[in-house]
Amino acid sequence: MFRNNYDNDSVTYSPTGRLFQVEYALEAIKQGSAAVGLVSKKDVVLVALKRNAEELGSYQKKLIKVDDHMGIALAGLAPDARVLSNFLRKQAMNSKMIFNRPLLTSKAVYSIADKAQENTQSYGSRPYGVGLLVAGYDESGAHLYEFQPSGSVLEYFGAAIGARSQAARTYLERNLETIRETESPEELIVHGLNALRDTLPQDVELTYRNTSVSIVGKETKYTIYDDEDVQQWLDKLDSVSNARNRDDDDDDDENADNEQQDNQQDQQQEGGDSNNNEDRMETDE
Amino acid sequence: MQTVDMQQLKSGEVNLGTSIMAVQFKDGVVVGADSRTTTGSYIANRVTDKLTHVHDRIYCCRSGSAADTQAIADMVHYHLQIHAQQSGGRPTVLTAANVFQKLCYENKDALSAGIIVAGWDKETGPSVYNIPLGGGLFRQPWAIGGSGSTYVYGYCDATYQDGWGRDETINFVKNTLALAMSRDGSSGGVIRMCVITEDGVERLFVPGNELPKFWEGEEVLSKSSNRTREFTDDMAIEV
Amino acid sequence: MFLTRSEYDRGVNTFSPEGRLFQVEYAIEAIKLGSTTVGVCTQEGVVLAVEKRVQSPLLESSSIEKIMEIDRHLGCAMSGLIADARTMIDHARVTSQNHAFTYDEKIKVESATQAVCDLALRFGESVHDEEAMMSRPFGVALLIAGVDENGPQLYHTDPSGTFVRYEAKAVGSGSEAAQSELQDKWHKQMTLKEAHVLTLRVLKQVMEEKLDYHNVQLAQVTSDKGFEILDEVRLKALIEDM
Amino acid sequence: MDHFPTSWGRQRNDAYDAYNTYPLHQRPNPGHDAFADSVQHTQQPIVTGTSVLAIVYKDGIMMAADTLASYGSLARFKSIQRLHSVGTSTVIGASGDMSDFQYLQSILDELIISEFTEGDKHELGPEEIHEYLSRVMYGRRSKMNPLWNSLLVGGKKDGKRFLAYVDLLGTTYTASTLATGYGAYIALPLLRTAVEGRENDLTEEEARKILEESMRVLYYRDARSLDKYQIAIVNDEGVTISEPQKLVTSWGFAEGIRGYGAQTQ
Amino acid sequence: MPDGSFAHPQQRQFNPYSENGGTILAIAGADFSVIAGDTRQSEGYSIQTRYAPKVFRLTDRAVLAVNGFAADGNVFVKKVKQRLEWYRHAHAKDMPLRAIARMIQTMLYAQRFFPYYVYNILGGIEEDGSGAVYSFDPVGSYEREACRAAGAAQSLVQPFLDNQIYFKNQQSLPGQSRPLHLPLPEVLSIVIDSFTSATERHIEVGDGLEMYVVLAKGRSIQGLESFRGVQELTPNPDGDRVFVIRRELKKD
Amino acid sequence: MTSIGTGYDLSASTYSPDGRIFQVEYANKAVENSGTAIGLRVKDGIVLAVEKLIHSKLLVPDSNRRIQTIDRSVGMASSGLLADGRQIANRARDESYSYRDVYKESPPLKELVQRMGLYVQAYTLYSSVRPFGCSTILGAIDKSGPVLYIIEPSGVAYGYHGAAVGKGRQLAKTELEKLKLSELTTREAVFEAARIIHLVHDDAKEKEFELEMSWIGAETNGLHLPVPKDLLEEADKKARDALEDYDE
Repeated sequence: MFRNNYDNDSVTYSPTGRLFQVEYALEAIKQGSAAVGLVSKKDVVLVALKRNAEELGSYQKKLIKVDDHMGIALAGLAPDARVLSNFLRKQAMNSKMIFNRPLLTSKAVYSIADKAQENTQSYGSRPYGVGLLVAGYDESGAHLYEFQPSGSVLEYFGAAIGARSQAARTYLERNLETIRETESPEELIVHGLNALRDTLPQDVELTYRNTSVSIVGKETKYTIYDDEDVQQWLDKLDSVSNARNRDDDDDDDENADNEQQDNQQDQQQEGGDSNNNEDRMETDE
Repeated sequence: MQTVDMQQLKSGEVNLGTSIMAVQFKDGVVVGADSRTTTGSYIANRVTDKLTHVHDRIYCCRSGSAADTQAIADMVHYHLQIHAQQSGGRPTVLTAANVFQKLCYENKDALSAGIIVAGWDKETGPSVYNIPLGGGLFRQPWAIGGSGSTYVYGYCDATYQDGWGRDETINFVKNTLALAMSRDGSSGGVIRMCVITEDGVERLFVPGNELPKFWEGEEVLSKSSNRTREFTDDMAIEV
Repeated sequence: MFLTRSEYDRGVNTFSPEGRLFQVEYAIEAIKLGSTTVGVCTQEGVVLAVEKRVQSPLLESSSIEKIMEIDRHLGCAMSGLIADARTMIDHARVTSQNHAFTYDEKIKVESATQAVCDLALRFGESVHDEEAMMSRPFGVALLIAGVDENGPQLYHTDPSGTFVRYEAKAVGSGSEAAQSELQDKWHKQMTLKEAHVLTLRVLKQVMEEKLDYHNVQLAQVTSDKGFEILDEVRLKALIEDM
Repeated sequence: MDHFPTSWGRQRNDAYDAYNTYPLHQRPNPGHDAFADSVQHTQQPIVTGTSVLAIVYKDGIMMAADTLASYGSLARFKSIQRLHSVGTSTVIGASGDMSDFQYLQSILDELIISEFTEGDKHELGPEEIHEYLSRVMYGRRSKMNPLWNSLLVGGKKDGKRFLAYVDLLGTTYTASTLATGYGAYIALPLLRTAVEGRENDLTEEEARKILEESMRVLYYRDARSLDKYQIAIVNDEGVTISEPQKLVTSWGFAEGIRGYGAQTQ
Repeated sequence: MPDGSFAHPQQRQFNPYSENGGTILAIAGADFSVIAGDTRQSEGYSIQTRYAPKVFRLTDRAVLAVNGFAADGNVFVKKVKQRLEWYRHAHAKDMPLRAIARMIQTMLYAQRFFPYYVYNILGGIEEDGSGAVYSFDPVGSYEREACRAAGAAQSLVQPFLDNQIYFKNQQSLPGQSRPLHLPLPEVLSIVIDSFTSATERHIEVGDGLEMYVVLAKGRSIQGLESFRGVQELTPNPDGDRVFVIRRELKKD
Repeated sequence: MTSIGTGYDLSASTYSPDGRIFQVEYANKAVENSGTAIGLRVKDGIVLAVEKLIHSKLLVPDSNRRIQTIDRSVGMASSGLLADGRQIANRARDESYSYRDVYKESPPLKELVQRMGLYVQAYTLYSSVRPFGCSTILGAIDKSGPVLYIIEPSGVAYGYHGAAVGKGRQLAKTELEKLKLSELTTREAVFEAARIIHLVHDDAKEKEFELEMSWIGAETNGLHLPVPKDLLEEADKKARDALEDYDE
């Protein structure tokens, strides 16, 4: 790749007004395995694909609880997600200590957005290398936000981050109306898993070991399902492997085959594969 | 290290045992004060000027520790100068009062200061603010302060009326201060007043020998020496 | 100014166009230069084994400490820049003792591991408004073995601050061959004794020198005896059994 | 807990050990309660307001306070407001030091502004304001620099009525009738008799009457009170603080009273 | 001051403590624990409120009763709860009872020179399934016991418990052994008797009684069925369970 | 782009030989490429409007607001790096607070803008930071009436009757100039603002967009509030219709 002078740090603009270090940080998210989030009127679901680097190793955590009413899914540098989730936990506890109220989801995400922005404007620090989906249920209802290292935070009805997440977004867009009207939390989870399934490389299936499911809603405290507990949800799917038509796949999949060999060096990205996606650092919307 | 006995120092402190006052009227405010400064019962200065300029149309009257109140007034003056430069206009009396209040409140443990701020500004016209010990802020049509003030609350309540013009107001201030000075040992000397209006600040002066005269008491007993004492010492006191 | 900025002089906090952190990648490389270290987890306990490279006959081999105790129920083996591990193990020890002091219980293996990993990223991210502690990432990988209420566990940490739980793991220069050997031989019902033998076999396979009790060290963590480094006698016996 | 049985069964603040059985040298100092000690000197209230009363009624809560700020026994400022609205669903009433109350008003106003500028449409309700005030008051007492006030916090948000107390020590409690200062001794029994058990039935008019009557009794019996007062109401429509009103008082019965004993003329 | 002399502003000492009355107690059974407190909050002769809870559920197996200076008590409980939450985040499990006890000690002792003026009694189920009670003094000295009373009426209740739980001053009949732990219904009636009599004899006790019952995992609710108004606080009947029983006390 | 490769364009603390600071110019580029924001100062109020580009239909409509509130009666719209815009808004709130802390009243907008100008300018001085990648419109009603300012990445801040930043600013300015701003009411200005945003939006090149507006005036009690939904929809519809007529 062309080496340019403008990508060494986060305090230098390129002649077209871009910040390469921030854009590279966005790339780190795509190194991570996929996570999908979606919202109905009263529930938010986060599902994610876990990776393990080697056969004898455990799968990397993708979902983190922040409070009884809030949780996050991550893609990218897991240690950065830990820093951010700990920060969110503190914010949530502070809110309870000072006002005795659960932290609003919007306040939560903007607090990390502001933190992230500072890392994009000073020399010596780097942008966070992780993207988050933040799910929360508060007094204004169910919310799902996507957080990016650029400090951008956007609220979605459905969102997906990580490797081949475009496929999940396509699923969500196609089923947006049904998802919005979904009454039962179970159905919402199934939609989430369907979307997640679309991100799978050809030779991988959703299993209870590599899939994490979580939900938070009006009647549900934030709950994570891992390992054996996931099977009940997988049982509700018509298929656990990626059945979508390869032809209308708008992602480039050639990298998927490299996954195994990439994994060794990708451990810092909680497992990895890379693809080049459409996003650039958002200057807008 | 040498230790400093604060109480010792405090007792030598110069105090404005004082009578101060400010009254608003239609076109402006009148501020007034006596001129006595004491150290204990010694009159350190009998012609003090206790009316302190803080901005073009804003004055304050100070009571309490002379050093504390001067320091505060200087700091407020500084703030208001900067404020005026930055905003390109005169600060309001409220702004001045707020700065005084902030300083008095945040340092209440260390200060003894009772301050009246008064003046004229474009937004509200004339106004008077009282910042007593403790650092609260209260807006009043008239305000009195200092040790002499306690003797004249009744007089002010009985006399003050809304809608006065300049001269009636000046008279009210003059009379009130004269009465306070006559009963309070810590107040005395001359009366200094300022009339602050949109047009400017006018200084007024009443020399100590030309103060308004009121009932000055007469020794009744010496005139009719045969009267018996009517009261016993241990009567119930109704305060 | 711009002259000093070449691609060979990137800051520790610089992303590559693919979204990787150069310095962390390089630190992970550093570990591949280290001596081989192996850990195996069984239902009876965890075994750690290291190769000691005795570079000179003048060197006192017993002074090479590559397996250390963190707490009574926690041990740790390392590979890479050994000196870097000191800070991390010190932190783990203090964390473990603090936990015991505050909660009157043993710290969980995962919690201790997490504590070490929290330290790892402190070269870049300043946590809780603290200044970053280090100018570069640690160049060491740890295998942390311990027993708690969840049974015997083995964790691997790397310079990025990521940790993974393993049934059996090899790190260091011989790790690739060693790991595939472990993958072949490890099974769920393995006894502690079998694990001893397996680790030694794996080491033997990847070591250049002939394996003897001078140039390997073996430790185990079990629920009844906690952490212990096997003494010369037991080690000799094991090597003979092998 | 107290592990020394010999001190059981005695009155508080009187941990005098006649038997000298305590093994620890720092244990009781005769007539001296370690917790009653204060660590350092601090300021005292100067310009003060007296009682605040509040009750819960059918549609919300109602609060009353007179408009006097005293300076010792001097009735110094006769028309100050001691009831303050915070946001659109909360009102607080303060007794104690008025400069500290003004400070509290300013930090609460800042809080409301910062909530407003967040633009997330969330508004702090009375419970949250009370919790926040409790943290502030307790925090300051723990610095041995208290805000010298007793405060009542009342409001109604999302159909829920709320009424609570917090003071300079950070002590908090909630009840359907509350009173600070002198009111806790004189007015509270009256309020409890009138309100307890009828919280969901009392109309606004009845509630107003109850408070007015209590304010009148307080005016008769509290030497730091004034016959001019304000009433704050929080109901579904939000906060209303009335203009100052005069108490109607009766003294006519006194005309015929003579002397203190046998005197008849 | 009203005379306007500023020379010697009087200095008043500020006492950062108060005492808000009330009483708490806890009794450990073999596989359960009962933690109770009245709900009156007072200062001097004034009843501030008739309902201010003094007993708090911390986890599915731990309940804390706090008595003394109410402001300190509330803040302390809040801080304990936040520590428990953080522990749950950090260690992915609820803090065991014994660990909570030690943590409370360290939290109290950390304020050794500006103590929380609170008497804590912690009750619940240990990791081994046994009922336990821990009692604390304001600066953190703590001890595991079979029963403990604290607060305003401690001097009235503790001797009664000594007699009823520890069988102090009771002559046992020959050949009759004393039970180490009493059954649940008996414990509950001792608790109720303790509070009704303390209400009679102590002005700061009364208004309402809250009794929390913690049952070890797998224990039947035997002993609770006969009580009216038992409310379960735990969502899951398979683990340890917490119940609360509320009773009125005299309000005079 | 003569700047590229000279090495003089890598740091905000470096002048080029012809006296330019390229990093500041590059920061302006970040602004020039993003959604338009405009502000109207009319006889009795302020209206702010932004063209919020919608890159996905999964985004929650009416959420993700780009107009922010700084003080009770101060609003802010920015164009450029959104996260930078939030940073500036946070700082502006802090500045407002610190002014209120001393003077117990909110700062006049002029004063606030001066302080913000200093802040933004400070980021053009050092190599350890970068200039802000956003231009900010600040609007308020203060003692002097309605006021409107733009703060640029360089820290320069001027007052305006009508302000426009972002991609469509040239066209928007032309349209603003045609209006008799000092004679419009705030309500009328809402419709004009909607029309201009619709006009400058380039349907051919751009993704969908959402119109977001806020106002300050008598109808809001002097508070900075979002334009009420019904009025917003009315203005939006009217602007669409007008545009269609225009096209025909």
